[in-house]
Amino acid sequence: MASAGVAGEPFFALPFGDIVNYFTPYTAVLFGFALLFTLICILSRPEQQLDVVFGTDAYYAKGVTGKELRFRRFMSIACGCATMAAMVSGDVFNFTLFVSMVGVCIIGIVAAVKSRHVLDAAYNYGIIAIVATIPLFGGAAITLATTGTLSIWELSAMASGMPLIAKMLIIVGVMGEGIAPFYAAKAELFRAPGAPYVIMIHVSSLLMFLRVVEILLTV
Amino acid sequence: MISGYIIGLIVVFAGVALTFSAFLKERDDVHKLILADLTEIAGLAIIALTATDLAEALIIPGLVVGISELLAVSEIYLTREKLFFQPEKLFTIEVMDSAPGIMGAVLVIFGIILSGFTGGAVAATGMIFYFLCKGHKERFSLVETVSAYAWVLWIAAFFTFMLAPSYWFFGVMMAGGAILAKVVAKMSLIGAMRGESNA
Amino acid sequence: MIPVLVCAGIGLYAACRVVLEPETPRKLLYLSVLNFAVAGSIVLLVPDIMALFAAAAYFVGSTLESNAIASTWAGGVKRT
Amino acid sequence: MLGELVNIFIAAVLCWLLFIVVDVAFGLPEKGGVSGADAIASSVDRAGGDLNGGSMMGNIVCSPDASAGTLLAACGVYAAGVGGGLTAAVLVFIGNRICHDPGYAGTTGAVLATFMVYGLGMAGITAAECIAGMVIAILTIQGISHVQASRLLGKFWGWRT
Amino acid sequence: MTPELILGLLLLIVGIAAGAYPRTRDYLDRLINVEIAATGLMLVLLSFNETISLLTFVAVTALATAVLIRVIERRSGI
Amino acid sequence: MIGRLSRYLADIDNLTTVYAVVVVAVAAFGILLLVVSPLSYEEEQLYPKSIDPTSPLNPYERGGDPFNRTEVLAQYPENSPYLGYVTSYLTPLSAFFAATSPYMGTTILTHPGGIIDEILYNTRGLDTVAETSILFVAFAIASFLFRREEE
Amino acid sequence: MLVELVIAVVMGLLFLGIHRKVIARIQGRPGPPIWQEILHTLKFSFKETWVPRTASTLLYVGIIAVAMGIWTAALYVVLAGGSILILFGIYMLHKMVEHGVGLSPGSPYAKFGGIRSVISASSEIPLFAVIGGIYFFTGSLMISDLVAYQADNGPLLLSILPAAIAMYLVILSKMHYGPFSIVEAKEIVSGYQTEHFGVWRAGLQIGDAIKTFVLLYAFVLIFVGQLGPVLLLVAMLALLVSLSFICAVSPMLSPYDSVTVQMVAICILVVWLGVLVVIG
Amino acid sequence: MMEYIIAIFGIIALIGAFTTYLRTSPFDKLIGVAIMTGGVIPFVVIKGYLDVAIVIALVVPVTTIFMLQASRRGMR
Repeated sequence: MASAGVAGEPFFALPFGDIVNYFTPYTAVLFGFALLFTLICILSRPEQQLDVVFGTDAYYAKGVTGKELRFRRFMSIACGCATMAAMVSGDVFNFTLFVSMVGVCIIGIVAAVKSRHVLDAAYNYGIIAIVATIPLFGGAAITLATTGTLSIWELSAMASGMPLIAKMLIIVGVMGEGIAPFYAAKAELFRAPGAPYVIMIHVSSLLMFLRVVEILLTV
Repeated sequence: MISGYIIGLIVVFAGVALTFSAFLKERDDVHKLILADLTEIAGLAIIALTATDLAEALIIPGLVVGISELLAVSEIYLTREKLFFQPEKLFTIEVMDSAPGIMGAVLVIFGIILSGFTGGAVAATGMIFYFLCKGHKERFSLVETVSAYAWVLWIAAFFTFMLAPSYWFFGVMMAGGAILAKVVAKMSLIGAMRGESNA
Repeated sequence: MIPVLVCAGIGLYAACRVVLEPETPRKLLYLSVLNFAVAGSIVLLVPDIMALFAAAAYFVGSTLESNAIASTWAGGVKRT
Repeated sequence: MLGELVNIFIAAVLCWLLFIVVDVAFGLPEKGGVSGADAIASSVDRAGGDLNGGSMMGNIVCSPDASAGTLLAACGVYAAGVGGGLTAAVLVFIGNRICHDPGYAGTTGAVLATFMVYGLGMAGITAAECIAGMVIAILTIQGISHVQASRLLGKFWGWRT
Repeated sequence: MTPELILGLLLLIVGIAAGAYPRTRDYLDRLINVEIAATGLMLVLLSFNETISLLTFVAVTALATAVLIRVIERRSGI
Repeated sequence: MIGRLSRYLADIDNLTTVYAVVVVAVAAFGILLLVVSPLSYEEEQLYPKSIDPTSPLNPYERGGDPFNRTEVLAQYPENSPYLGYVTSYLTPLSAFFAATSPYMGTTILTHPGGIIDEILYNTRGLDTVAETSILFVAFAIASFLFRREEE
Repeated sequence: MLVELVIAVVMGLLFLGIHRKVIARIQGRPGPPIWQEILHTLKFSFKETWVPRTASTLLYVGIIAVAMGIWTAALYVVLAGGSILILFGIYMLHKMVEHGVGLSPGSPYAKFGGIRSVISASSEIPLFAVIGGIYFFTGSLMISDLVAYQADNGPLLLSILPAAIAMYLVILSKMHYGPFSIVEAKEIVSGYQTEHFGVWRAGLQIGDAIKTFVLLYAFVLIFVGQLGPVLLLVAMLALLVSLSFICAVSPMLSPYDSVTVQMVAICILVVWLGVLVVIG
Repeated sequence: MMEYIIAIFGIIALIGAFTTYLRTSPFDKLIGVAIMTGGVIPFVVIKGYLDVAIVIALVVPVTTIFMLQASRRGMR
């Protein structure tokens, strides 16, 4: 069972075959937060972004409407679902899969924006998201090969646990999908209109990071 | 005594380092995309070295993630650069008239026999080859709808396994068929997206 | 075992000739020898009807490949 | 050991004769079937060979002709007897369709070769040796000297017309 | 260490070197070099008898090629 | 110095470079670690492979009769009450292949049934859900962009 | 339970007032009275309030509840001796409040605040290495365990100084007028809070107050240990005054520089901690 | 005997790989890929996975044709 020192006792487990999702106080808090923001995404209408035309007093409103609105809402809901699943996942590989799914969804949230600047950031972020899957899956695979299991419960009960190199790989992977020194792309992505959806980008990567810290301290 | 696993791992790590070192100097966006494809290969090798059935079950999701991200990012690239024009059909070779039918049929039939994601990928290769050579006007939304329903079917199959395990047989058939349909539909649209306008 | 060795040896020879040949279309001639050699070895290595299919698939596939390369090199069919 | 090598040599000669005869009879040297075959022919021609011989070599590269038929028929007989040989003929036909070729030479060659290999089996030369022989036979045409081979083939074509 | 594994790792590293540092800066050049690495991985998978993954990988490589070719084609404007 | 560093990090075009530096460093460290103190390969794996070259189902022969259980080493067997049923099942078509030729193992076991389907659909079904969802999402992005440019 | 909450709010607002006062005095200004922030909050609560027409309504309003909710939760976590991982989780989630508040009104000024908050987020990630260090030294992350550990082994402040400095930096980056507070910098009007006024602003103030209180309290608990009420208050005040001093004398850094400085500083601390781990 | 055969095909595959790397014309490179495939397929066959060999043999030309589509501009 997960050690109580890091995230509290697990109080509820949801098994899907070999993949057991569990809720500790910590993961439950994160799950709740992801759920809250997903609900906001579903229910809220996007804001109308006002832009000042430089050098004049004029300003205009950029709205998010029609097809684009529906598409981006769908993407942010998918992103929220993936985040929720990653929060409670009790399996290393499953976690990495959901992290990559968050990466794809983040690209999707801003892909519909027509601004070249935002698309440029999305493209660079996308490249990072692709290559970040290598450290992620690599870390999970090395864990499997050297310990013979992927379940976080089993790993935390083990004396040796996850090898150092696997931990490093996973953290580098999550860094790539998420934040850390690669904030430039995120900041540019944030310039896109559509507040509830854009915020989902950061909600998911922050939560992802919080979760991976817990995993790495546990195993 | 150093085992084969360690040797393999060292070689693959060297490969990963080598691929990423190419990123250091690369400024061209398309080159970056191709390099990302290359890194996928190096990454899969790490999983492959584990050599159990489970490792194999992990490679397949890894492959899917790679190809789907590649698809999305390449499309973003095209949108960003506004490269919308259709390539003109200036050029053909004889085999492009004769081969696609038979090769496509063989691959698709084999893919249907295989079923699951593997079969979907094989059949999709056949379909893309066909569309690429013949050029095809396609009902885009119809195919998308089919694949969306296939996705729903697969989710239903998953819950069959989890909630009513005694119907496992039903679940296997549904899952295999649904993923096949889904993957074929999605991937073959690449071929359609490449070809002539489907307006 | 002698026939397989003969086939493999010829394959190696053909591969070397392909590498040494400077002109693209004539590389394809040597390549076809390699195809013959490999297709032969496939069947000789596994005497089964499936091997026949494999050999045929390989042979047809590589012939198609050569055909495509040669035709593209020649500039394809000029359409009006 | 030595006997095996002699058998391979005999098989090579017989296969060589068979596929040359069939190919020439079906007019392969006349012109290239596809643009790629023409390109190869002109390349051989430029190197000092014969254009018709080059066309035939190009056609061998670009689609399964009688030589491929012979090889696959030998493979078929080796794997599954006469039935295998006829299966191979069907496969060669399909291959021809894929490669934009009418496909009469290959199929005819495969059918004839099936019976020849079967007959040679009676005479003590196994199908495996026939496969090796066929590979040697194709080597002599495509793999030693293009110039000489194309001139030789051109001469055969000259006899026919 | 079976011969397939050795050959596979060799091809993998050669292919990665080729893909990472191609001789010309042509897109196609690099893309074809990637194929070498793919063949190497194919052999690695083969040496561990992971044939279903092998099948999937072969097909997916072809799909990825199609996707990338589409980008290259439009990029170079043919 | 700090100003230059922060300007460099702030440029999105340098993102891949920065990431590549990190990964190369980690990989180099990994090689070093592996050479100095090699990891040991754990022999007790889940879902181990057993190769039986003579079986027509090679390399996926895991035993068992159709509609019956076979032994599969899963992580939490108690969560999958029908574990082993999929592994041992062969569709009629696959049974026909298996009886016909010993060289069709992969085809047979990729057809519904077999150990990989057991893992992918049953014990680790959530992986496949995630995987297909990723494909779904990625494709939705691509087709949305594609169709928008058509209009 | 409610009593603690009220105390935390009042104390937090008071702390903010003291913060302003100290800065003003150091800079040779008279400064506002220390209960100014309490009055502010009360005043805002009774002002006329509406939602801007361009705003995304639900997010605009909901984010206030989130701001108050997460810090209330953090308060109870600290009081109950819960995991500091949860505390830091909530600290990170506060970023979301800044983004939400900044992006939801649709105003470009607020948006700049939100974007800066994204930039600054990356500097706090390495902190988790610090948490790892604490975990390595004490074997637990529950605050109650840490308190017990310090009762036995003396304050952690001395044994793992780098971790303490790192947390100090974290608190500093959240104080107003500090060198790292790019999010609330005055050059972008009121930063992310620009478009929230009236009751909404009062809510944000309350959240801020609880945040200040919780962070100071947690610092004392984690690195000094359990103290009596008076001593605790003194320790928190001392901490606050030292923070105000730094805020008063240091210049504001440009956004990207601020992040880089923080990151470099924390990386140095992490290396230091690593050295400690290796020696220990 | 078998080891010689394996060695020969391994060498063929390596020759193909290096040709692919060292040539610069796309046609020559694709011919290199074809040589490499020819060297690799016997390995699959020796292991006894003939169905896999069939698929590889069919998919590789398809990939080549995809690539040729992009190389048509650079005809000589």
